[in-house]
Amino acid sequence: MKKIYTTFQEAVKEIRDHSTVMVGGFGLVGIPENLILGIVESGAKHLTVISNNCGVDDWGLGLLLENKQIDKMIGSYVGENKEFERQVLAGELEVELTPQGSLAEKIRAGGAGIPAFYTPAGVGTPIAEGKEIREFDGREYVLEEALTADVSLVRAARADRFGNLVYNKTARNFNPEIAAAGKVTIAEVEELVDPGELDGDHIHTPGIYVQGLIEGQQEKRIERLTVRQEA
Amino acid sequence: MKKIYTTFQEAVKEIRDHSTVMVGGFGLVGIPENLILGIVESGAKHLTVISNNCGVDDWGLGLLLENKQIDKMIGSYVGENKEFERQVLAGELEVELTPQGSLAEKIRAGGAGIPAFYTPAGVGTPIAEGKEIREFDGREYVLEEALTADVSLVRAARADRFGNLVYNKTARNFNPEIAAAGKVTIAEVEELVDPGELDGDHIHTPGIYVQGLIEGQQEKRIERLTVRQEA
Amino acid sequence: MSTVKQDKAVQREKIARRAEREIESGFYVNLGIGMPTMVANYIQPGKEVVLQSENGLLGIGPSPYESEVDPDLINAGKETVTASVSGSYCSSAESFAMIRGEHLDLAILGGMEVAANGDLANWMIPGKVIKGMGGAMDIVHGAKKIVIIMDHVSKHGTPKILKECTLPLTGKGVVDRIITDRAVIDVTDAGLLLREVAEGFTVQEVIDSTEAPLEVSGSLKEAGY
Amino acid sequence: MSTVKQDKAVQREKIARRAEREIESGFYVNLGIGMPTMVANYIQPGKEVVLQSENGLLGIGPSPYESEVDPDLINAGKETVTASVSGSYCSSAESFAMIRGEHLDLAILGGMEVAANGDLANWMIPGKVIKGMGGAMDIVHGAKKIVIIMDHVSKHGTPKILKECTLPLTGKGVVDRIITDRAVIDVTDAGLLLREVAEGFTVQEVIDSTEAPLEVSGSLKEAGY
Repeated sequence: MKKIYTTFQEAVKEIRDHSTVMVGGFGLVGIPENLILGIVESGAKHLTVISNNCGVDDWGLGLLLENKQIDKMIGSYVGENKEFERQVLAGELEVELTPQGSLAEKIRAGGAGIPAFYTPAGVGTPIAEGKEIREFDGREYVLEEALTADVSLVRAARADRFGNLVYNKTARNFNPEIAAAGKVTIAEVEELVDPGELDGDHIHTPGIYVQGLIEGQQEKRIERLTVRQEA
Repeated sequence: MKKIYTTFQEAVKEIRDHSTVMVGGFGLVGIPENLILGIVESGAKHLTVISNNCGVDDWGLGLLLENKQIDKMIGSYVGENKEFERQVLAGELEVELTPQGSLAEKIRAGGAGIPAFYTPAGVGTPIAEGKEIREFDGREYVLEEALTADVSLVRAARADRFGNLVYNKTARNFNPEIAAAGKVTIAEVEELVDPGELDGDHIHTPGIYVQGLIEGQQEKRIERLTVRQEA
Repeated sequence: MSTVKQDKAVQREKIARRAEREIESGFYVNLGIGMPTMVANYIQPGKEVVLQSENGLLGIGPSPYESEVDPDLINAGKETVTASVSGSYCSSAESFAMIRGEHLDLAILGGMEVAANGDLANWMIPGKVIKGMGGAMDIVHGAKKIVIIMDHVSKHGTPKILKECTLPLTGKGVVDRIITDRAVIDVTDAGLLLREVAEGFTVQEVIDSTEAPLEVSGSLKEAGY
Repeated sequence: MSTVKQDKAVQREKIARRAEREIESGFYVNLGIGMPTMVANYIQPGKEVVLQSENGLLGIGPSPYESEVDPDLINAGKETVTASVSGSYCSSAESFAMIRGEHLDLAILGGMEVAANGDLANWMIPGKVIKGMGGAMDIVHGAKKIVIIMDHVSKHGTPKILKECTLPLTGKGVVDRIITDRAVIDVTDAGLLLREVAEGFTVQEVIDSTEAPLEVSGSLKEAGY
């Protein structure tokens, strides 16, 4: 049985000044909303954050930026955030841009004990500068190294007390790889269900990757509501 | 909608002399029983077969051995098969033993466009001979290259006509990675269900990896029946 | 709407409709953010096409009715979408495994510059704020065919199809075909090959508005779209 | 059953029971095929342990009743099993990602030879038919602690804990602890450390039947099991 937290601040207590933190989500979808608020409350500073995006100005990881808790951000797309831009230009924030697929694979590698792998993404671009380029079967590839974190924060739709997680639709995104790549992984879940309720064939993240759980009410802000008219 | 075959011999028609074929399964669990029989009937020879095991003497890939259709076998454990032993000693069969985890990861890499990766498995053993050894963070790793196949054969419990596959319990094993690593992938399925019956959150192999489907009645031979007494 | 804006919309639709013709029935396709996403609106009925979204959705359906909106279901442009009946979800690493492994038949992406050798630049302009490449650098290596759709010239009237890219690259030698408001051009080992000219343009006009040398195809289609 | 066979069974049970004490509540554990699998039979009630099987099962339950047998549900030794209430299934690549990523707390494996520096040989004997290493070469790098259980000496009475392995290695410097019918020995940076001696054996007998030099722990436990 995993540790079940009752406050978000307690759930993120392993995140300290200078910690490396991975956070699941794509845009605002699938982010552990309340765990991020927990970091804001904790005040932990000089963080290195690894996440595909960095939230928006007033929600998600954007709140940590606003609070100047992040020293370095590793992600693939950070264009939704004006404060991000300001801090980069002011030299307050270091940013390491990584192709999205390489980012996902680097995180997977971190959880999977693969120290490095070759990928075609980025060959011949600024991203490959300073990295080893190697030919396989007549094609060039760049060597990318694994990423891990002191603490990983993910969000799931359902979980049991063994830490087994199930995600909903595209809220899965980076969460499974991030759950596996953290030395400590805390999952914010919409619903904690009884043992045996989750089908073993349907588990997305097995409990071995999860050290703590907490239930959280989600706002689930929509960035770009796009609808069609009822017929 | 994918091609739905009605005979197993037609389903394996892309397997020709000198083809490289990957076959799912662990022991006899999760093997595409009838597709293997289809290869026996086809008589395709000089095959390179990539599979964790090589069946038993009278079932699974053992049938291809008996029929002398295999020139080379890449797997991790081949100890259940006397004919295998005989052919290796007689120099009729080439065998390339690969640590099980490296085999699974080499196949995954093949399907995932990763030409090579580093792993600790095999460092300092005969497996690493002739391969690059490299240090990351003070630890040694060996470079392993990806595996792909002309044709991949897998077995699933359920499928829809879009090629989405769902596996049952430990019959999943190598099947998802093998499905992704074949230029052509044919799935033998226990049950073909109507479109929409499979939940998008529960698909193990998305249809993009599957080119053809066929329904097959499974024998599901048990290698080591182990039971406990009813109380 | 001003005439200029209207013209712009008409032009974008023209490009999107022409790009749609690249899609064959049975194809798995990734459409980039922006104009490429529009291509989905023009897919001919009867074509069975599976659209992939790199955030982990294989089988994008139409936009949801208001009552169907699920905040957990978006495309890579962060727009709410639905899933098709064949739709399945996967993690980001699996999604890019699918892309990098060249399981997609086609990707249609936007471009800032394309060079004669197939180099593509579409992710950053030095001096402007960096937003990031997202999945573009993976996708350009990850489909059997890469089609770039863009305006033939910049808003200042300067060519965007160049001898060499001036902007930082997204990928080296990755483009197979360029579709603009003026022309369809293939990247070949021998350089750029002009395959079609759009209605309202002459071959000479296309050549004049292209910095890179253009070979004219023997089977050139004029007023092709 | 002959006395020799009976003794053998008693000895295996003794080793398995001692190995069980390596397992702490909350641990995720991989048990190798053969004698290591037996350890599961002795796990103390009250310990919450999750057993992993590298063919893609996290959470092995007891053997099935005849009526429960599912031919699709086996362990890595190809025996029919059940899944525990927390059980989940995954593919082989995911299973070894879990192993290689050092998410398991402990692996208990069999051994043919262990060397003073922690080298392990347990997969092939030159000249005999090669069966293959299965998952052993991955697992020895894949758990936070690697415990090898084996007979202290071969059936010919020769030591199996050696200065250097003579058989082809499974892994280099991978063993943390050795548990035999005679002793519990740790592999340390300074060499082998004798921690416990089994009932019925003296320290000298253990030293005499071990080729590699043994340092005797200051807190040595005699008649430890």
